[in-house]
Formats: sequence, structure tokens, C-alpha cells
Amino acid sequence: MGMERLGINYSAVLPEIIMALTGVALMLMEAFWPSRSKRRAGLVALTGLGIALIATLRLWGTPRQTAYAGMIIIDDFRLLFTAIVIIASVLAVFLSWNFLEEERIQPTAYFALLLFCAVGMALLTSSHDLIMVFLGIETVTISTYVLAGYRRDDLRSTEAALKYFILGAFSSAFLLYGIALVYGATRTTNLSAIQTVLNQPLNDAERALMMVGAAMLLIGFGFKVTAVPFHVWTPDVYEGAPTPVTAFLSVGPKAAGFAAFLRVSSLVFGADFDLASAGRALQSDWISAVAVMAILTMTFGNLIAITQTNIKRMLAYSSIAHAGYVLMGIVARDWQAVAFYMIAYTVMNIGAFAVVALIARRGDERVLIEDYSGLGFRQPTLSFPLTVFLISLTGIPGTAGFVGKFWLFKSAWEAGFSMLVIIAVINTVISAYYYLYVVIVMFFREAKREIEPVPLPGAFGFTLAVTVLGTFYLGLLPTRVFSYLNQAQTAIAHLIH
Amino acid sequence: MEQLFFIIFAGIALIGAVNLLLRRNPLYAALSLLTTMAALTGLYIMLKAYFIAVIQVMIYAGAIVVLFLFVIMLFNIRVVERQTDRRGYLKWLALPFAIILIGQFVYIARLFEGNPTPVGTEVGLTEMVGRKLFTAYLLPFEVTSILILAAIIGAVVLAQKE
Amino acid sequence: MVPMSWYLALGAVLFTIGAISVIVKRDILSMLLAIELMLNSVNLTLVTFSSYFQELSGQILVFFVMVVAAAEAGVGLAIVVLLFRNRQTVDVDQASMLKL
Amino acid sequence: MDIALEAAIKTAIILFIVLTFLAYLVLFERKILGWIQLRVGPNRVGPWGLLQPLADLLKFIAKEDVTPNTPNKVLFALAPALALVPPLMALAVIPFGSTVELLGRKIALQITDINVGLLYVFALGSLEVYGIILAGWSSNSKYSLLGGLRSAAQMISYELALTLSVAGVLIQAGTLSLSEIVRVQSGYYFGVIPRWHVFWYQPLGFIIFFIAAVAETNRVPFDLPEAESELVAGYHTEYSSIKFAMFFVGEYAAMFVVSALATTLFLGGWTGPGAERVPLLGVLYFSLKTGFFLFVYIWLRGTLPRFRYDQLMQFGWKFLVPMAFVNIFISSALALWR
Amino acid sequence: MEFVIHHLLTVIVFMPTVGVVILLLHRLFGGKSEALMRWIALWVAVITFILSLPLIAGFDRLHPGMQFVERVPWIRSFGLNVDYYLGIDGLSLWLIILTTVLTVVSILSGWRVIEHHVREFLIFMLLLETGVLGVFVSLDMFLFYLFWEIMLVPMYFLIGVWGAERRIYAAIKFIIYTMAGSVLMLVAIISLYYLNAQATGQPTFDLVRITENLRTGILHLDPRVEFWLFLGFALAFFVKVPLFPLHTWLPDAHVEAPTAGSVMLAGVLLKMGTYGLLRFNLPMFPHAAAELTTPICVLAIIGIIYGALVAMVQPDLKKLVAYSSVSHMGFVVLGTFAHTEQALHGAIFQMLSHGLATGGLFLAVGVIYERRHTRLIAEFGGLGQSMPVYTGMVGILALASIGLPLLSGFVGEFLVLVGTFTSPIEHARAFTALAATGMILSAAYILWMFQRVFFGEITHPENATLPDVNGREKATLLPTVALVIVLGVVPNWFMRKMDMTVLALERRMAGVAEIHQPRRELSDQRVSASTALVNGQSVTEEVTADGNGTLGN
Repeated sequence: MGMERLGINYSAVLPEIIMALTGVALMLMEAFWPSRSKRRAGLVALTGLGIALIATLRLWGTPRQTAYAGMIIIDDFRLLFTAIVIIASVLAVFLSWNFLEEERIQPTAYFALLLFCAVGMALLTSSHDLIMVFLGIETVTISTYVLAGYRRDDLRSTEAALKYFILGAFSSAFLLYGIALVYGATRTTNLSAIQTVLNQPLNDAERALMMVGAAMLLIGFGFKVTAVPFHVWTPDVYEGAPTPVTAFLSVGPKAAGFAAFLRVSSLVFGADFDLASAGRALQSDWISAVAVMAILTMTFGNLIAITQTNIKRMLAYSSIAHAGYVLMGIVARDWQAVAFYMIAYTVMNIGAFAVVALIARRGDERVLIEDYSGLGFRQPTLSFPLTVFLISLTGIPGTAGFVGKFWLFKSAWEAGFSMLVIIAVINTVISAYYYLYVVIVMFFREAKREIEPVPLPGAFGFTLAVTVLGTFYLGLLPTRVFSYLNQAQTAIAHLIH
Repeated sequence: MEQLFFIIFAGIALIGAVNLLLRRNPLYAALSLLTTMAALTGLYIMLKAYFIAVIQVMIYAGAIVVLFLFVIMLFNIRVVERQTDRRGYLKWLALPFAIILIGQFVYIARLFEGNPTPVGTEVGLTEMVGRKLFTAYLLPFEVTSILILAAIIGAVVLAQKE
Repeated sequence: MVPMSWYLALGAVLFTIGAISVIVKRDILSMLLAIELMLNSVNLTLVTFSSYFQELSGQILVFFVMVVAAAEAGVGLAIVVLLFRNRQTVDVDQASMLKL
Repeated sequence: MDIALEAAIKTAIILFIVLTFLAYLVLFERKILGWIQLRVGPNRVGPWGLLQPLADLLKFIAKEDVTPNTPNKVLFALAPALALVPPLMALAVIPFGSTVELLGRKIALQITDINVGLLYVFALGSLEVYGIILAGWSSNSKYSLLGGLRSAAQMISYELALTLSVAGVLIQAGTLSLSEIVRVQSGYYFGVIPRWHVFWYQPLGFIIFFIAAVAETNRVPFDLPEAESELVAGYHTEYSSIKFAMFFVGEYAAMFVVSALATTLFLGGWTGPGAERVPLLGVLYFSLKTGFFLFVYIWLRGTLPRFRYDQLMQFGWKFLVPMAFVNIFISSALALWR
Repeated sequence: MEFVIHHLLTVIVFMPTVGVVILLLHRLFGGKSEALMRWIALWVAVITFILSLPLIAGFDRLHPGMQFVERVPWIRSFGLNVDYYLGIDGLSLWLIILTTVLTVVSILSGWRVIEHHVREFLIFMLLLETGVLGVFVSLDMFLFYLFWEIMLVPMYFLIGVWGAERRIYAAIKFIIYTMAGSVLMLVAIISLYYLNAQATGQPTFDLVRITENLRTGILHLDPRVEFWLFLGFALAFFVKVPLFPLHTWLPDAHVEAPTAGSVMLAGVLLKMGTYGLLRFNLPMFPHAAAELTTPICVLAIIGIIYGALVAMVQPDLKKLVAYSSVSHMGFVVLGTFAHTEQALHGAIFQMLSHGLATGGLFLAVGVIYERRHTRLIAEFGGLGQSMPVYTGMVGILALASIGLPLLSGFVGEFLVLVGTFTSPIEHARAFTALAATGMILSAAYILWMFQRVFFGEITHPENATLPDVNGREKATLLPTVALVIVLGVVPNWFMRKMDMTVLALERRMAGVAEIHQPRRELSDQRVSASTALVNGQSVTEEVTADGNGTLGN
């Protein structure tokens, strides 16, 4: 049994290998070279992520290929999303810098978990088999359960971890049952093989299994990407988890979840099926289900977000709403739009959470929107970036959020979902209310009580600078990123027809 | 004969599951689950999935449920006394939900009745499983090591005392 | 000869019972146990398909499910321990500073 | 039907022999402990105390069976059975000797040879903890509970090392069937040294296995679950009469199974000079090797102090498990090299 | 200098942004002097104004197309062909000048009033100018939308931070209304883009190209689609104008905004709405425009009368001026949809006139508010005695607002009325009559207000000692006063520059048959007139061979 037949290809999983080894190295460092210095652990983590990012980018342009007996696939889609999740992880490392110090948390295990989570996310973006999808999701969620509960002496954090865990495991069971039923219908778990099977007529039993299986998969993915009505865990977890972790949760695992969702949707359900085939019927059902989910998600997320008084909860609901926008991209089957939106969302949301983390400070004490009153002119170094991010989240032109939204809307419109687009733009207006409310509180209200200014540590300064510049760069000069995406399109044109 | 065995095992499994649903003491719930698992082991043997049958006992019964019992005993959790109404409505939701789900599944399952292909003989052997695990499923197998490592670190981090 | 549908039906019923238990139970440990029951029913379904189809990947998937179940149980129980230490209860409703 | 009948007869015979053996094992233990402590040991009932086991049995049966005020009487009664049954069931796959010819039939001296034999034993071994845990919980006594807790933690921890230590053997033997494993070990290298795993490739695995096995059976120096000086009698504090006897027998049965397993896996099982031709000789070899392990058990009890709980855990996780991994690594390297 | 000449529009649009950068650098280097900041901002605004003057000189009034064109590819991917595409025609030319003038005036008006967060105030003012100028010069729909929305942010802050008591409510209302309108426009832009790409195979946001495609029929729209697209754009613009039922944000925003904000809002921002109508709705969707003429005109008339009536009962000066805006902007909409040349001329002219007159009135209110910290009409009276110069200036502005001949308001409103009267639309005469009522009402409330504030006895003793306008206030009021006079005296000089644009618009509407059905003869006349002009136009095209109308011409 030669290496070729197994499809062993180390360079294909090099980013994962590097990150996993870095995680292990961190743990070993803790054993043999103990220190509570966050700097050393952080630098090791950053180095690992940086090398992994380089490894990912070096793969750019390699022809589309599967590896490990069809378990994973290497294409530009995977590389792009892997790059996104690695960048999200890098930003999360910067965000955690201070948090670890203030909470006196032992840093190595934290960073190791972050890296393992990154491994899971990267695998998720490349999985080409339902088994890999399942394992990738589990690797991500198991690490993040722990990260969510990392402030161990704080009840909110513990409860967040608990709720996340129970609902996460619950949804995993649904996902798994879906996988089992799909396997029962098609006798395989490989995505291409499933597509081949679906391109033929199935018998009644198999079709029924496929339908229910697809519905279960949808539930499972719905949980992972915080789509309504499977979003219930999101606000609590986002509120309770330590803010840097929340920032990470809202972008990294979500991007990875969307990658897997998109992969499954597009490869299994998005192909051009013969008219008589089982896939055709399934495809339309799937798309309309996702469309309904998108509408519910964005509307619900935005409406509830208005009523929130806690900024973390507000951002949680906003994150749900944004998931709704991204689902439009899945409906439109335009993965580049989704990819761009996730890049934009990563940059602006991490930035927003960076400010929130900084203001919340030790023990997540100042997280009410009221606590921001009078911040505006007193600390422009914080309020200005936050305003930029909020404006970008609203989707005002000139910022990353606008270009991303614009593209999604355009794709959905071209795909013929004009109603969806109209609902989405109405939602955008709704969202303006609560995003700009924060701006109001910051700039238009006087401080209720005297607050000492928050120091701006270097790591945060760097993060904020990068994210603000990124927001404007993506908003004003997106051409370069577009052209990368464009190249990718030609490389995997057959992924979505 | 085989059908009789199936009915016995399935009956035990169902009793265990229903008991799990009804019991309020987590200890009894755990033991009910154990019963179900034992019955499932019997079914796996009937399906000639020997390897799965054995590791079912080893992992589920031998590790997971023991862990549960350990935690239950650690906190010496007795009956959860309080009866709250907050989730009462969920119970009423659950019943129709259950009927729909079960009906749907059973309907689908019945569609399969037409083709009772014989159960495989070769497939369940440990050697076959092992061979496949280390060839086609090599990468997932390796990924589980990361997963378990993350779980171990996580569990230690969370549960350790300062 | 036991028809395949019997196994599948049993799996479905067990899954449903598990799902309902997760919803109606109030203490975390029972919820976790119910989730394990759900995973078990998935396993039964997979093994059934695998045996009847004479196709091994179902059983391999069961293997992975068990691994994941063990890992999840470990982390989940660690969270329970932490919660108990912080709050002396395992009742989900009790442990609800955060709104549901 | 023939096969079933044959299995039933074999089961009955083996159960009878082993249980009798276990009864006398208790006597031997007391005798040997006595000698180690420079005293005589039991010597009143029968010559050299040989009827002592019988007397013990009568006493167990005659004593009042006390059930404490427990939340669940069923579990309380079930626990001893759960402790006793798994080790006895494990006997089913242990090869006591090679094949004998009887009434024109070839009869293997093993109840059944299933191809996942080793895993079967481990599966049953992992069930053993339930008896102890449930006993500890249902006794409604703090000593029992602590004993049960300790036992659960200890058995889960050491099961890992135990299982991992066997992986080396599996890599060498390439099978999970116990009789196959024995067969692999027959023969000699250089004409003199038997091809037992303990000599070839697996000495480290053997050591780890035996240490972990002692811990798994809750024996000194790992007898924390029943540490009499701390916990009265641990998980079986509240048990008396025949229920206590079941725990008692269960523990010794577990010792026996583990020893037999060690024999089979590492010491070549029933193999030995002439065992192929005279099957009963094989049984003798098997008994001698197993007896040696049982003696070591008793010897340890006579000489070693008890671990502290944290030492126990540290030793298990930080020494045995890593060493088991090293062993697997070495074994794999050797297997590839060969 | 070469760069400035060839990229004049870019320079004008981004000059204020340069000012923002200077102000930020000033902060970075620890500059604290508020006076210096004010001077920086003022000079930047003045330079912008001066730079915008060559536009007038260089504007070729006979050239029918876009002038001072700049075009650079910007985003090119996935069929997202976005260009950085600027240019002006007769419609935008004067609006740019209006913007640059009013910015200077606004910055001056905030000189003493704005005491806290001076730097931020100036930054937002300059950003606002960039946004507004960008809207007027963008010829790419994507770019247009970008500036359109960006402009909201500084205005939001101007109202929210430096406004009066209910500023937060006003700011939110302002932004939600405007955004709600503009996102629908976004949908319309996307769908128009998509339809155009489908029809021509060339995806582009190029406004001129798409308009041309629509005119020539290369891109043919289904009537229903056209109707919805029209509404998509129109709602955004109607909110901005504001047309009657969508106007409720305006009084709040005006009243709460600081004087400078009100001036910009009334003077420039409202014009963006009517500009959009003229730029998008009329030339692109003439059929829908024709179809919807009657309801829109009705709404415009309601706005005119309703605004005037409400203004009449306002006790608050600023509210009065705000409602008068609703009324006056109604004229612009009416003129826009009357589909005659005069009416269009009048509408555009009224935009300028209203910008100056109302802007000036807001400045004037600001002047006495600074002194008395109240805007209630009842608090004043007899100011003519204590502040004669001020009274004179306000008088001119008020008369201009009423539409007294020889002042700017007269020209615009008169042309609108004449144009509407001769308009082929249904009920044209009734509309004219009602709109004329509005004019009379406006005379009533303005004069009544003027009388109550400036004439009569001084009822409140503190008014007796009010100082007259100082030099800075004169500097703010004078330009507006002067300009309303100039506009009123030599309207032709201004209107000449718009001729070609208006003609093109008119012809576009004339191509739509149905409005002309009631009066076929008239339309025939017009067509012949147009043809004559077209011939003349082709001649001029040869003359201005390079066609770009840069300064060199």
C-alpha cells in the first residue's frame, strides 16, 4: 500500500501540522520551561500561526486536488478560508495578551487551545468528507467550550461554557444523525461520491433518508453558524465568555463553520443535477430552507439587538444578524462573496471587540452600553476606532462592511432572490439604529460618573491600528483582494455552477 | 430466533432510554443509559460488528459512564428535588414533537423493509476495521489525537484547583 | 432474519427519546447523559447501515463518534465540576444568571 | 448444539476448579503472610488449616445479612454481583492449555476462542469498577463513598496504562486472539531461551502491565479504595455475609484473571517443554506461571506500604502512561525494523 | 499646478479632506490653539471655494455632456466595474459653488458659538463638504452611493454632538430616515446594474452610460420594473428633499442642529434630493416619472401648503424657517415633475435660491440665538431699533425667500409656476393655482414673523441693548445677501450655464408620449424647437473638439 494510494501529502496539511506542533510545543514548554510570562507563550503562538499562514499562502495556486484518500481537498477555497481563520487566530492572540495578564491566567494552555482550535478550523475548511467535517467541528467546539469558560472564578463565564457545551453537543448529535442518514442514503460519506450518487435517481427510501438527513445537517450547521432558530446559545455565550474569546468565537469558528456549510451546500447540493436526479429536488428545498433561515436570522438578530443594554449581548445579536447576511451568499451560491464578507467581518468585529475588551477590563465589569457614555471625546483613541467599526458593521460606504454587503446583495439579486435583498436592506436600516446608538452614547452623552481613562496597551494599539486600516482598506481599495478571489474563481470554477 | 433476540435487546434498550427520560436522579439516569448501552452491544454483536461491540463496552461503559458516576458521587448528588414550572410547557411541546419525529423515522425505516439483505460477515472484524482506519481514514485518525489532546488540556484547565 | 428497518426504527426512537430528554431535563448531568444516548442511537444507525451494506466506513465513523463522545464527556464534566465549585448546584435553571 | 454443550461442560468444570482454587488462594495468602511476619497463620481447622476455606464459607452463609438504610436496596444488592461476574466471565477466553483428544473429539482447553479475545477481557475489566462504585454509593456511608470514588479514579487511570502496555504485545503478535498470542510465543530462540514476550521485545510492557494490573485489582500497594486504616474497609464497609463474600471472591477472581492474562500475554501461557504432546503438562505450566504471579501479589502485600493518593495518581499518569507510550514506540520501531 | 488643472474636481472634492488631515496632524503634534484650528479650517474652505471658481469660467455652456471629466478604474473584479468617475454638467455646477460658499459661511458662523470639541466640529464640517461635493460630481453610481452615505456620518455627529437638548432624538431620526431611503436606492442601483449588464453584456455603474443606454433603448426596462426602480431611487431622494409625508425628520434635525449644521442641511443637503431626482429619476425612468407625475405633484403641493401653514403657527424661529423649507422645496419638486423647460429651469434655480436664502435665514436666527439663547418669536420685538444692520440683512433674505422680484426667490418660483401652468401634465393649472397660494402664504408667515421680531416696541428690555452684528457675522451674512441679490438681478447669467442640461432633460421627457397626449399641438411645437436646438448643438460640438471642457477652453 503505497503512499500514493493513501494520498499522503504532507504539504497539503502543512498549516495544520505546524499549528498542532506549536500547540504541543507550548504544552511541553509549560512542562520543561515553566514561566507565567504571557509574552513568551504568545510569541511562540504567533510564530506558529505566522508560519502556518505562510505555509497556507505558499500553497496558493496549486491545482485542485484531494489528499488522504479523499478526506480533504486542497483548493483556493480552502486556502482562503484557512487564511481567514488563521488571521482571526492571530488577532485573537493579540487581544488575549492583556486579558491573560490581568486575570493571571496561565498562558500556555490558553494559547495551545487556541491553536488546536485553529487546527480544527483549518481542517474544517478543507474537509471533503463528512467524517472530516464532523471531526473538524468537534475539534473547534471542544477547544472553544474550554476557552469560553476560561475565567474560572466567574460564574458568568462558567455558565457560558456550560450552555455552549450543552447546546453544542446537542447540535453535534443532530449533525451526526444527519451524516448517518446521508450515509444510509448514499452509502458513502465522501462529498464527491455523494454528489455522484445524487446525480442518479434514488429509490423512495433513499430519497426520504436523504431529505431528513439534509434537514438534520441543516440543523447542525445552523447551530454552528448561529442561524435562527438555532441561535439560542449565542447571546449567553458571547456575553459570558471572556471578551477576547468572544471576539474570536464570533469570527474564527464562525468563518470555519460557514466554510464547511458552504462546502457541503455547494458540493453536494449546488451542482448541476440532471432533471430526473434526486439532487435536483433536494437542491431547491435546501436553497429555500437556507433562504428562509437567512431571513429569520437577520431579522431576528437585528430586532433583538435593538433591545440590548449590554454591549457584548448587542454584538452577539449583531453577529447573528450578520450570519443572516452571509447565509444570503450561500443561497446565492457565491462563495467569493461569503469569503470577502468573512474577511471584512473578521477585521471589523475583532476590532470592535478589542475596544470592548479594553473598556471592560478586568473581570468584564464595564460591559453596559451606558458605561460608554462620555467616552467619545475623552478617549478618541478608543472611541474613534469603535465608531469606525460600528459604521462598518452598519454597512456605510467607504468601509469594509459596505463592500462586503454590497457584494452579497448583488449576488443574491443576480441569483434572483430580490425579496431577500430587500429584506436585507431593511434590516440594514434597523441595524443602523443600535450600532449608532452606541456612537450616540459615546459622543452625545455626558459621562455619568468620572471614569479614569483606560490605558491602551501596545498589543491592543497594534490590533486596533491593523483593524482600522483593514476596514478602510477593504472598503476603499478592495481591488487587490477581489483579484485574489477572482483567481480563485477560475481555479475552482466547477465547485459552483 | 434472531428476531427474538432483537426484540429482547431492543426492549431492554428502550426501557433504559425511557427510564433515562423519566428518572430525575442523575445516578439512575446513568445506570439506565448503561442498560441501553449493554443492550446495544448485543445488537452490535447481532449485526456482526464485533469490534464496535467490544469498544462500545470499553469506551462507553468503561470510561464515559464511569466518569459520570464519578462526578455524581464526587458531589454526592441526590435527587433534584425542586420541580420548576418554567420548562413545563416544553414537556407539552415535546410530546407532539416526539410523535412527529418518531412517526417520520419509522416511516422511512419501513421503506427499507423490502430489501433485507443479509448482514455482512467480513466487515465487522477487527482486522478490517484496523486496516481501513490506518489507510483510508488515516487523517481523521490523526485528527482525533489533536481533538483528544485539546479535550484533555481543556478538562485539566477547567477542573484543576488553583 | 431481522429486517434492517427494525434497527433503523429503534435508532430513531432512541434518538428522539434522547433529544426529548435533553429538552425536558433540568440537571446538567442528565442532559449530558441524554446527549450520550443520542450519540448511541446514531451509532446504532450507522452500524446497521454499515452491516447491511457490507461497507465499512459506517463503523469507522462510529469509532470516531465514540472518541468524540469520550472527549466531550471529559470536557463537559469538567465544566460541571467547575460550575459546582462556583455555585453548588447542577440544576440548569438554578445556574442561570444569563437569560435563556 | 454440540458446541454449546461442550462449552457448557467446559464452563462448569473451569468455574468449579477456579473457584476452589480461589478459596485456597485465600488460605495460602494468610499462610504466606503469616510466614512473612514470622507466625504460623491459620492452622486450627483441619491439618495445616486446610479446611479453613470451608469454614469461612459456612461462616459467610450463616452470618446475618445486614442491609443499611440505603437510598436504593436493589443497587446495594446488585453491586457485589457486578463485582464478581466480570472476572468470572473473563475466564471464558483464557487458554488453559492446548487441545486434548477426548472421546474422539478435539477439545481446546479454552471455553471459546473469539478473535477479539483480548479486547473482550479488557471490556469486562472496565466493567468491574461498577460493582465498587455502586457499592460505595448505595451503602450510604462516607467511608464507602470515598472508597468508591477512589476506586473509580484509580481504575480509570490505570486502565489506560494497562491497555497501552498490551499494545506492544499486539504489535508483536498481530492478533487479538489469546490462543494465537500463546502460539506465537511457543518455541525457543538460540535453542534455550523461550520466545516469551517477557524476554523478547516486551520486558518494559510486562513491567507496566503487572504494575497496572495490581492497581486495577485494588491490591497493595494500590489498595486505597479499601484502605482499612483510613476508610474502615472502603467500599464494602457496609457489606456482610454472602454479599461481602462475593466482593471477596470477586477480588481474588480478578487477581486470578489478571495473572492468567499476564501469563498468556508475556510468559507464553501454557507453553513449555513437552506441553504440545502432553496437554495436561501445559495446564500445569499455566498453573505454575499463574501461581507465581499470585504469589507475587501476596508477597507485595506482605512487604510494601500503601501509596498516598496523590502519589498513586502521579505515578500512574506521569510515569506509567508515558512509559507505556515509550514501549509502544519501541515495539513499533522493532516491528518495522524486523 | 498641472495636476490641479487636470484633476480639478478631485482637488476640489478632497481639499476639505486635506484640511481634516492637517487638523489631525495638528492634534498629533499637540496643537491646542483653537483659533489656529479655526483659521486652518476657514482657509481650507476658502481655498476650496476659490478652486471651485475656475469651474464657472471653464464651463462650456454649449457642451451638452459632462465636463471636467476624470475617470480612473477603481474596483475591477467579478463584474464589479466601479470607476472613479467624476464630471459636472449644468445641473451640478452651481450646486458645487453653493456648497463651497455655504461651507465657508458655516465655518464662520460656528466661530464663537462652538466652544467644546472645536477640532472635531471643524473636522466634521470639512468631511461633510467632501461628502456633499462628492455626491454632486460622481458619475459612477457606486461612487455616488458612497459619498451619499458617507455624508450622513458627519451630519449625524454635527447634530448629535453640537445640537440642542433633543439632539439625540433628532440625530437618530435623521439617520434612520435617510438610511431607510438610501438602502432602497442601493437595491435599485444593484438591480439597474444587473439589468444593464444583462442587456449589454458590459457590467458598469457608469451613470452616463446607463442613462444613454436607457435613452437609446439598448437597455429596455419592463414598465413594472421601471416603476419599482423609479420608486427605489425616488424614495431616497424624497426623504432628502423632503417630500410631504417623509418630511418629519426635517424640523427636528433643523431645530436641534447647530446653526452651521442647519445652514448646511438646508442649504446643501436638501438639494441632494432634488439633484438626485434630476440626475437619476427623470432621465433614467421617464415613463415611470410620467406615470407618477400626478401623485408626486399632489404631494409637492400638499408640502407647499402644509409647510407654509405649519410655519405660520410656529412660535420658534428656527422651526418656522425649517417648515418654510418644506414649503419651498415643494416648488422644486413640482418644477421637476412639470416636464417643461421653464419649470426645470425654475426648479434648479430655486434650489440655488433656497439654499442661499434659507441658509442665510438660519444664520440670522443663529445670530440672535447667540445673543438671547432663545428662538421664540415672542421673546423678540423691535429689534429693528437695536440692530438696524441686522434687520436690513434679514429683511433682504426674508424678501428673497418670499419671492420678491429682483431677488432670487422670485425667479425660481415664478419660473416654476409659469412652467407648471404651461405644462402638459394633467391638472397643471390647478397645481399652479395651489402652488401660487403657497407663495402667498409664505409671504404671510415671513412678513408676520418679520413684523413681530423686528418692528414694534421693544417688549423685552434685554432686547434693547443687543449689540448689532459684528464683523464676523457680517462676513457670514453678507455673501448670502449679496448672492440672493445677484441671483435675482442677473438670473440669466446663471441659467445660461444650465441650458444644455435642462434641454437634454426636457427632450428626454418629451420622448415619452403619454404626458403629451392632452396637448398634442404644443408638444409638436416643442419638438420642432428642440430639433432646432439639437442642430445648433451639433455645431457647437464641432467647435469644442476635445469635448472635455477643461480649463484650456
